This record gives sequence, structure tokens and C-alpha cells, in this order.
Amino acid sequence: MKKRALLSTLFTGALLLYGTGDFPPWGDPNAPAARHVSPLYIEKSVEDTHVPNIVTAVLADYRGYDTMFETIVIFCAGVVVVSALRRPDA
Amino acid sequence: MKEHYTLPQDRPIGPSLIIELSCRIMIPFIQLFALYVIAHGHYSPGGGFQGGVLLGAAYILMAIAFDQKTSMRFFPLRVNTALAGTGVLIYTGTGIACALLGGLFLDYSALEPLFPLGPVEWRSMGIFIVEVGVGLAVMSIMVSLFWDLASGGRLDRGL
Amino acid sequence: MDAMLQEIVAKYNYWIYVVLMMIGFYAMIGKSNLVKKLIGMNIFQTAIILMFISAGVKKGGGIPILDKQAVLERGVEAASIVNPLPHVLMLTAIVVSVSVTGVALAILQRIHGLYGSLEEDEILEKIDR
Amino acid sequence: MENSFWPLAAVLISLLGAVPILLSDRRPNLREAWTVTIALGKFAIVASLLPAVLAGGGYRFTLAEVLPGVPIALRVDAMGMYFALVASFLWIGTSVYSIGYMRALREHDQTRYFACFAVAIAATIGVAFSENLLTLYLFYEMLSLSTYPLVTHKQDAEARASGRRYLTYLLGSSVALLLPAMILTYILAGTLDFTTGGILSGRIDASTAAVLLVLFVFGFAKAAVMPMHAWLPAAMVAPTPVSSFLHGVAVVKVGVFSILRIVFFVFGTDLLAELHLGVILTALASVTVLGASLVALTQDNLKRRLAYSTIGQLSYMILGAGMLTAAGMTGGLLHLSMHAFGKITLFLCAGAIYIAAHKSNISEMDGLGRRMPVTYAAFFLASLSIIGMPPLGGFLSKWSLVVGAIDGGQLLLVAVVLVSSLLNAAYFFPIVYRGFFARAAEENGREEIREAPLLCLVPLSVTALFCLALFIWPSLALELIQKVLSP
Amino acid sequence: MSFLNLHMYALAAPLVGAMLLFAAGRFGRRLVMPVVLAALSLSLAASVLVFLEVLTAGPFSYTVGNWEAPWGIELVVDHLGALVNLLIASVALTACVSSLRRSSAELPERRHQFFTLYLILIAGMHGLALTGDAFNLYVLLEITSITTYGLIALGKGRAPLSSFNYIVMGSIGACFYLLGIGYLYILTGTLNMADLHRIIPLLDGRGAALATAFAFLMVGLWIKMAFFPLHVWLPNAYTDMPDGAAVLIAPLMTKVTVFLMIRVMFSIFSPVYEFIQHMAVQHIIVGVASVGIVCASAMALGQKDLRRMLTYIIIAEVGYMVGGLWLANAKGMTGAILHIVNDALMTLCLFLAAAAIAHRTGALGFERLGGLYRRMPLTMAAFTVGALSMIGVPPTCGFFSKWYLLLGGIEAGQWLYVGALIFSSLVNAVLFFRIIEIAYFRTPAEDSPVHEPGKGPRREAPQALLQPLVVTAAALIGVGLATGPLVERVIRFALPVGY
Repeated sequence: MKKRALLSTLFTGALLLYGTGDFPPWGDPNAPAARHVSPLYIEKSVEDTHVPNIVTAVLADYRGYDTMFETIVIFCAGVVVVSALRRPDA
Repeated sequence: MKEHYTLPQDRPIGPSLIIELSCRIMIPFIQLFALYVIAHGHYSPGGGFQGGVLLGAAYILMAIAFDQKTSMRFFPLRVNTALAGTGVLIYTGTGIACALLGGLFLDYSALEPLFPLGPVEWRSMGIFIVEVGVGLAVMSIMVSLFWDLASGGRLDRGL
Repeated sequence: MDAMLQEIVAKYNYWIYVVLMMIGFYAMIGKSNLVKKLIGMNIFQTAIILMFISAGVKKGGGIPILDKQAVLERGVEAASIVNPLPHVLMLTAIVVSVSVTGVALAILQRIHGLYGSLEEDEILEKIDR
Repeated sequence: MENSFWPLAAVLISLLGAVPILLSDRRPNLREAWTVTIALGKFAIVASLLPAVLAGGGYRFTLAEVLPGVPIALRVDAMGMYFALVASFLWIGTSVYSIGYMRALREHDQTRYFACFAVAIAATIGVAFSENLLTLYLFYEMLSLSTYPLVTHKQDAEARASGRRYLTYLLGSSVALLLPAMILTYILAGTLDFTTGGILSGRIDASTAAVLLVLFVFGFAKAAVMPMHAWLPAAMVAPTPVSSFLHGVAVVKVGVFSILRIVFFVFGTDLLAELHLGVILTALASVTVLGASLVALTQDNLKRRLAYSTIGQLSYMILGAGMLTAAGMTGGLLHLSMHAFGKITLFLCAGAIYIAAHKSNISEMDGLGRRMPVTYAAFFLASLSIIGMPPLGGFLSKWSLVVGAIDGGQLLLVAVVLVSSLLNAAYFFPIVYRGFFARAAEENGREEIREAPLLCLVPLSVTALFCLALFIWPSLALELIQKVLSP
Repeated sequence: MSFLNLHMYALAAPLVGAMLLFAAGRFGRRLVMPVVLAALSLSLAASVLVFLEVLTAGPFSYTVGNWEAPWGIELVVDHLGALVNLLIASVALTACVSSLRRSSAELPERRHQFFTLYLILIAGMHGLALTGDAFNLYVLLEITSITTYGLIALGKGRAPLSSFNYIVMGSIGACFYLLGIGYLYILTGTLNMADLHRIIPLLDGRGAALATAFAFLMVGLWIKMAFFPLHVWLPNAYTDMPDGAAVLIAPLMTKVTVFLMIRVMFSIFSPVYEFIQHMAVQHIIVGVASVGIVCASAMALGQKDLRRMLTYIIIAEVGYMVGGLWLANAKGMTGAILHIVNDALMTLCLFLAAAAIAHRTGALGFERLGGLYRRMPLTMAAFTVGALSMIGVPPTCGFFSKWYLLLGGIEAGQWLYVGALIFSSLVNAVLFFRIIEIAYFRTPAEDSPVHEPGKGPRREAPQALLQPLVVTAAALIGVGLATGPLVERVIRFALPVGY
């Protein structure tokens, strides 16, 4: 059991590290992640939404759909805990 | 606030004056700060989640310092349940409202017909609305999570 | 060897997150105590969050909160601000992990109430009996 | 080939007929009235389709295009017509008989019995009228499933065991052998329609064809080609009308019919001849014919003996098809109906004996013939027909089988046919002899044995007479067979 | 109401319903049935309209919040998505009728919470069917998972433990998926599926990271769909959850996850990547799927409880679909997509029957099933239809997907897979006829509540449990006969480009 777990853990970690081999170095301003989509957020968000906090703008507007479900996730958590634990009479 | 506050008998240590006084002083400020975090999320780090968690923390602190009954007196169970539903409903409802007003889902600028504010301002406003919704939901869920987990669902005395 | 070292130094953020991930993952599948599994899960998710955030970093980038007027007048060039998207994603991920933790804790309480134990093997033999 | 609703009607009448039968659970008379009405109606519909077929035409009906190029479709052609006529006609007799039988023995769950009966005959007609392999497969499975409750009607441990074996053989073979064979055919030919001359010619090499043929022959386990025959004796626990239905009318005939369909309309006789694959069929068939006849000799239980005789007789038909000569194939197809009439008579007689004397072992039947002469006369006629004596229908089919074998220069097969006919005689005559001439060990209790009720007597005498009639007027059958072999 | 947002209403209706139910609290008990039925009917209507829209006007994409992709979140409504969407809506509506009746017997005072989760789960699945954004897919996956955890935990006996194991496994799956998305994001800088699909072929020299990402996405989804070696959590979880939840979750969850795998394989990556650049992988996976089918069927033989047996059959069916997809030819993929629809319906039929039986006999152990044909003829008739469909007897729909899968297997020369399919069909025959025999011959177990004095021998399940069952059984045959049009009009367009 433990040995199997250890082996699979090591394998997973090795695979992940193997994958990082192709990544750009840390903090590289020319990394694809920094070049492709995000610049438009930085440049446009203020004039699009008048919200200087880019994170808020992206969170609640550009990707507001995600955030809606995020709220629903935590709502679900509440419902699950209530339905799993709370005495019906309480 | 005295009349609200009863001393449960089976407390391991008696009521600690320092803790309770400091909590009474702190809790209003925590709540105030939470509101600020929600409202000022546009201009500084913050937003619905962070503010909501802070608001919840205020009540959780109350439940820890005094006891669970006290916190539930300030924040009745029914209100909590209703707020949780309403919070999410605000978010979803905003989206549906945008859709019903002829825009796309969650396209806040489509709320223009409600109040002449200009599409861009409306986006900022819409963000604020949904943040408030998120804040309400997160607050009440956090509190009810604590209540149920702390009291094993009996909601009587907590930790 | 030297190239290897270069590689590691250039991307030590990923090494850190992988180590964290392995710790969490091992706890999830290797430990028999259910709470430890849960803690491992949190470590795992923290590792992922670390990975995303570190992927958003730009050397010398500022915080993604701008000065409204200045931007409206002069605009801003993207390289000077760190990538905001990972932060957003991770806000979501954090909330998800919080919710899952809450749910798991509640269910753990049920289990403890049912079997009076949180050790997997003890519970299993209780079930068999 | 004109589109028409009638082929579907021929199937549906008894399929939907099961509903009123189920609904009139509480009122037996009404229920059995339904049964007979449906039987007559079905025969009427089938017969009404006959003239067009004789005129060289036919009807078709497409239900749904389920797979590209493979609809679920019905078609009435000569071969289907031939089989459908036999089945639907004999079904009238069987249902009348089973009413008498069930009432005489006060069987339980008669409603379920008659309902399943109706579904089964619907499936049989469906097989007869299938336009392509998929449709045939559909009704084939339907038949297996709808006869399961009939086989296990007794509901005791023995019935369960044999029901399990029944399903294992039929369902297992059809899923494990038939389905792959069907898919292989589809991949090779791109279609599954039955077309004269076959759909595989030119698309397949000898080895594949051989494998495919074997898959089909064993896949249609209903044809009970050894070693896929074990379900048939097991199914003898069923009530006698069911056995007669299984052997005379539907199940086994469906198996053979499907194999003949495959031989004539999927492979095509020319293809088989050119690849010399007829020998596979003839070899398998000969083994089964001789083996089954030998086993039949050793059986004392009348129904089991009849069962093994059936296994043997079925293979005559495959044998005829395998000869790949006109006469041989004629003989094979002709034997389909001749054996049907003969065997159903035999089973009805067995049932009648069981009703009257509650005897099922041959050794106990001494002297019964003098008590129930009509039954035994019918039995005698039918067994003569099966053995292939003139002046009875069986003679025609066996005669043309022999002729076909000689045409094909396969003298070995001539020997097979003759030897097995002798064996048939060897296991039939003792029964009749004991019936009429042997003195029973204990005579007491023989007096009150009377003939079985009229409802049982009439059908079996009718079918027995038909064995005679088919010798004198075989023209209709021959005409249809002509259309099958040379359209 | 404009057609523009139709699919959003299909998703939003259950959500709003759920919020209302929860906000109303325990005073909303009376609201439960009307709200649930209204919400689900609404979303079914919307889904049907969207489906027809797609059939006539073709696929369309939708940008939430009017931010064009890849900056905003894009929803893609193509033939496959619309089909799955319709499937989810119809199955949900059918199942909820039974759940409403069953849950009031199983957990009377938790109904409103139960149905809050129930509706959110359905909404989440609708979202999954529509989304075109990789990260959004993760969030929705978590929504469906969390609601499922909760629903399972509502069950009796060892349900909490099963639920917790599911949480651990499910979180591993979700985390792996998230890791994969993270790698893709670091490589490409985008999360939009179409955008990823465009960029990935341009990444040269990034093969290692790409392969890692793909591997983690796949493994993550496989854990969620209980693909063979990773299936251990499923049987307990699906056996212990309440019947009311099982009739919804068992038919849909695994199928939707298979659909997600299709999305990842063909909408994010491309057939070229999987089948041409990495041929060996394909053979391995088909092999694993075949082994999985065989093992799962074998394990099903060992079960003594109807519901538990069905769960193992579900695992085998997952093997069908994954294997069929990885056959890498049009026939196999057609079969797999067709099987998503058919298997959902078959499983629904069988689980509805199980719920109806459990409602009368109290338990589903084989010894309880004696004499059911006498007592619940209609239920058992429907059950038989479902069983035949599982075995693959025409004209039930199970036959036709199996037909396509076998065709694909033979065309691809994957004889192991073909053998596994035939083997599992035979095993299914054995399994179901064993049950049918018990229900047909055995006399009812004495302790089963059916034998209460004063009760006649004939005792059908209540209408609310019976009607959806009969409808589903009819649908099995209807869909089977409609296979031709279904493949020609819908699934042919759902296949990836070039097939």
C-alpha cells in the first residue's frame, strides 16, 4: 500500500518535472502566458469597465461566468454541510 | 448587550472578561472594515469573497468568544439561510436580467435601460452588485459552516 | 550537470511546487487517517495555486492595480504589470478548495459519529463486523 | 415488389393479439376465442398474400432505416411465403390442440402461456418475411425469448435447468457466433439484404467463406446441428403442445429456414459451388443425421425419442441444401413442410397419449393402440411419412434428396439418406407395434383409458391426413420451391 | 424572450429553482414539487429548442458577458453539445418524477436540501455540456462533484465513508485536470478551447510539456469517469447513495465525463495529436479498455445485490465508450457517441426499476427479488427491456451502439476489444437472466414487506415510480428504431473534422 503510494507519487512528480523542462524560465516577461491574452486585460480593463483593480475587473466581468459558479460552489458547500450534519429539527 | 448574553454553565473556564470586552470592541470594526473591503474592491485589493469572509469572521469570533447561541441571536438561522440563497440569487439574477433585457448573459452594460449611467459605468456598477451578492452569500455560508462543524449540527453550544 | 543546475535555478518555482504536490499527493493516497488525507488534499491544492501564481510573475512587474486617471490619459504597457489572470483563476480555485474542505470536514464528522474513529482500517473492520 | 402494409399486419396481428389475451385473463373462453381468431386471421392474411407471390411478385414494407443500407424491413417472397404458409397453418392446429390440452390437464398460468404463444408465432412469421439479416436476427431473438416462458412452463427445478440450457444455447450462440458473422458479412458486402444469388459473390475468399459459413451454421443453434443440439432434448420438459410448436411449427424450422436463407440468399449456391463449400454443410449434416438417429434408438421416453428424431430430420434439409443440386435443394426445402406435418402429428399423438393414459415412456405403452386407435393410426401415418414411405409426403422429399445426391455424384450421401431412413424405421415401428400387438404386463386399469378429448383428436387427425394429401397434391409446395430455386 | 440566450435559460432555470428552494428553507417543503418540475420542464423546453436550432442553423458560439473569446468565456453549442444538453434535460426531468416520490419516503425532512443539490447538479451538467472554456470546465466539474458528494452522503449505512473516498479520488482527479490546464496555460497563455486548438499545433519543441498536460487531463477525467484501473470509488458510492439521487447520477455523471473527454481530445487537442503523432498510446488505451470491460463484467458476476451489480456494469460500459473513442475511426467514435445516449437511457431504465423494486421490497439483495414478475409485472417488464438493451438485443438501442462499436473494432483490427465486447454481452446475458429467473421462479422472501397480511399478490410500484420507468423503456425501443436518423442528422456532424 504505502510502497505503491510512494511509487506513484514519485512517478507523478517526475512526470510533472519532466513537463516543466519546456517551460520558459521563471518571471520571463516574454513567456507565452504573458504575451497572449493577459496584456489586453491590463491595457483595456480600465477603459472597458472603469475598474482600476484589474483582478476585480477580470474576476467579476471578463470571467464573471466563472465567478458565478464559484459562488454557487461555496453555496453548495453550505447546503451539503447543512444537509449532512444539521439535525432536521434544529 | 447584557440582556442578550447568558453564561452557559458547562464552560471549561468561566467567562473571561478580557476576551469578551476586546471582542465587543473589535467586532464592529471588523464588520466596518469588511464592508470597506467589499465596497472598495474596485480600487484596492478586495472584493466580495474577501469582504464576505471578514463579515463571517466577525460572527465566528462572536461565537468563539461568547458562545454559539449569542452569535445565533445576532444572526438568526432563518436570516442566514435566506441571505445565502439571496446572495447567489443576486448574482444569477443579474445575469438573467442582462439576458432578459436583450443583452447577453452577464453583460452588465445591457442594464442600461434601468438607469442612465452609460454602458461602461454600468459595467463597474454591475461588478459592484455581484460583489455584494457574493459577499452576502460567502458571509452566511461561512457562518453556517462554522456553526454546523463546531456543534456537530446540533447548533446548541459550539466549541 | 551545469546545464541541469542552470535549469533548476531558472525554474526553482516549479521544483518547489512539485515537491509540495508530492507531499500532498502521498498523504492523500498513502495515509490511512482520513483527516491526514484531507490535509494532504489541501497541500496538493496549495501546490497547484503556487504553480499558477508563479506562472503569472513578470520580473519587475507591478501589482495589477492601476491609477484610473493616469491610465485613461496615457494608457499602460503590459510588460510593467504582472499577469492578473492566474490570480483570478486561483481565487476561484481557493474558493473551490475551501468548499471541498468544508464538505469533507462535515462528512468526517458523520463518519466519526458512525464509527467513533477516523482510522480507515479500524473503520473497515468495524464495518465487516 | 410493391410496398404494402400486409406483411407487417401478418406479423402484428398476433403480436398485438397478445394484449387482448392478457386482458381477458379472468375469462378463459374469451381468451381462447381470441387465440383461435388470431390464428385464423393470421392464416387468412398470409394466404391472401399468396397469389401475388405465385404471380412472381411480392410485397415489402420498411419499418425504419436503422443502419446505413440496413433497414428493418419485411418482404414476402416465395421462400418466406412457403415457410409462412406451413407455420401459420400448423399454428391453427396447435392452438386448437393446446386449448384442449391445457383444459384437460388444468394447467396453471394459461394466460401467460397463450400470450407467449402468440408472440412466438409472430416472431416466426417475422423471420419468414424478413428482408435482411438484421431483421431476421431481430425476430430470431424475439422467438428465443418468447419461447423461454413456454419451455419453463412447469416452473419446477427441472424446468428451470432446461430453461437455462435453452437460453444459454440459443442466446449465447446468437450473440457469440451469429452477431460477429453478421457484422463480418456487413463489412464484406456492405449490405445485409437477402438477394437471389447472394451478396458475397466475388467479395470473399474460400477460407473466410468457410469460417463464415460455419459461424452461421452453428450460430443458428435453433437448427440443432450437432454439437449445438443439446437444448432440444432438454426443452422436452415443456408441455406437449409447446414441444410440437417447437419442433413442428416454429423454433427448429426457423433455425433451418435461416440457414437455408443464408445458403441461398447470402452466399448463393453458385458461390458455394465454386468454392466447394457444400461439403461443409453435407459433412456436418450427415454426422448429425446418423448420430441423432442412433441416439434416438436408445431413448425410452417418447418425447425424447421424437426430439432426437427431429434433430436428425432437420439435418436432411441442410443436407439437401449442401448438395447444391436442384433436386437436392428441392428435397431439402420440401422436407421442411413434410417433416413439419409429420412431426407435429407425432407430438400431438404423444400429447394425446399423455392426456389419456398419463404415460410418457414407450415401455409403458403396450396395448394402448387398441384403446386409442385414432391416435395410433395418425401416429403410424406420420411415422411412415417421416421414414419416407409412399404414399406419404415424406417419400417425395427423401426421393428427391436421393436423386439430388445421385445427380451430384455423391453416392456417400445416398448411403447416408438410406441408412438413416432405416434407422428411422427402427425407432418408429416398435412404438406402433407395442401399441397394437404387445400385451401389456398388467391389464388392469386399461379399460377406462379412452381417446383424448375431441379438441386434441381433430387436429392430429387433420395433420395426419395432410401427410397423405401432400403426397397426392404437392404441386403448390413444388411451385413455390421452383420460384425459390429459379426465380 | 430572444432565442439568443435560450441555452442560458436551460442552465439558469434549475439554478434559480435551487436558490428559491433553499432560501425558502424548511417552509419551502410545499414548494418542492412545483418548483422542481417547473424548472426542469423549462430547461427541457429550452434544450429542445436549442437542439432544433442547431439541427437547422448549425453550431453557434456564445460569449458570456459579451467579451469576445479568448478574453471572455465562450460557450460552444455544437451538435454534440446540443445532443448531450438535450439528453441531460430529458433524463433529469424523467428521473426527478421518480426522485420526488422516492425521496419523500427516504429522507422526508431533508427534501428541500436534497432537491437544492439535485437542481444545482443538473445545472452544472448543463454548463458542462455547453462550455467552451477549459477552466470554466474545471469549475463546473467541481460543482457537479460537490453536489454529488453531498447527495451520496445523504444515503444510509456506510454512505459517508463512500462519499469521503469519492471526495479524495474526485479531488485527485480534479487536481490533475487543473494541473493539465495549468501546463497548457503556461505553454499557450490561453484557456479558450478553440484558441488552444489553434495554438497547440504551432508549439514545436514543447512536446514534453504538452504530453504531460495531455496525460494529466486524461487521467483526471478517467478518475472522474471511473475508467477501469481507477474505478475503485464508484461501486460503493453508487450503491450507497439514496435511490432518488442514484436515478439521476448513475445515468448521467459518467456519460457527461466521457463527453468531456471527447471535448478535451477533439476540441482542445486534435485527432492528429492523439492518433497520428502518438499511435502507440492509442493501442495501449484500447487494450486497457478491453481489459477493463472484461474485469468489470467478471466482477459484476460476483455481486449479490442488484444495484451493486449495475454499478459494475456501468464501469464496463465506460470501457466501451473510451475504447470506442480511441479506436480512431469514424465507426468507433459514432458508436461511442451513440452509446453515450443509449447507455444513459439504459442505465436510467434499470436504476428506475431498481428504485421501484426497492420501494416495495425494501432491499435489492437477490434473495429479495423472488416472485417479482407476479407482484410487479409492469416494473419487471420494463426492467426486462432494459436488460435486453444491455445485452444488446434488437430493436432496443443497446444493440445499435454495440453494432457500431464492433464495426469500428473490426475495422481497426482491435480483436481484443471486439472479444471483450462480445464477452461482456454474454456476461450481461448471464447476469440479467439470473435475476429474471429469480424474479420469475422463486417464491418471495418471507421477511420482505410485500408479504404484509391484507396485501394482494399483485402490488405494483406507485404511479410516480412506474410512469417514468415505462416511458424510459419505451424510449429504449424508440431510440433504437431512430438510430438511423440520429446518426445521419446529428452524430455525423459531431465527429471531429476529417472523420
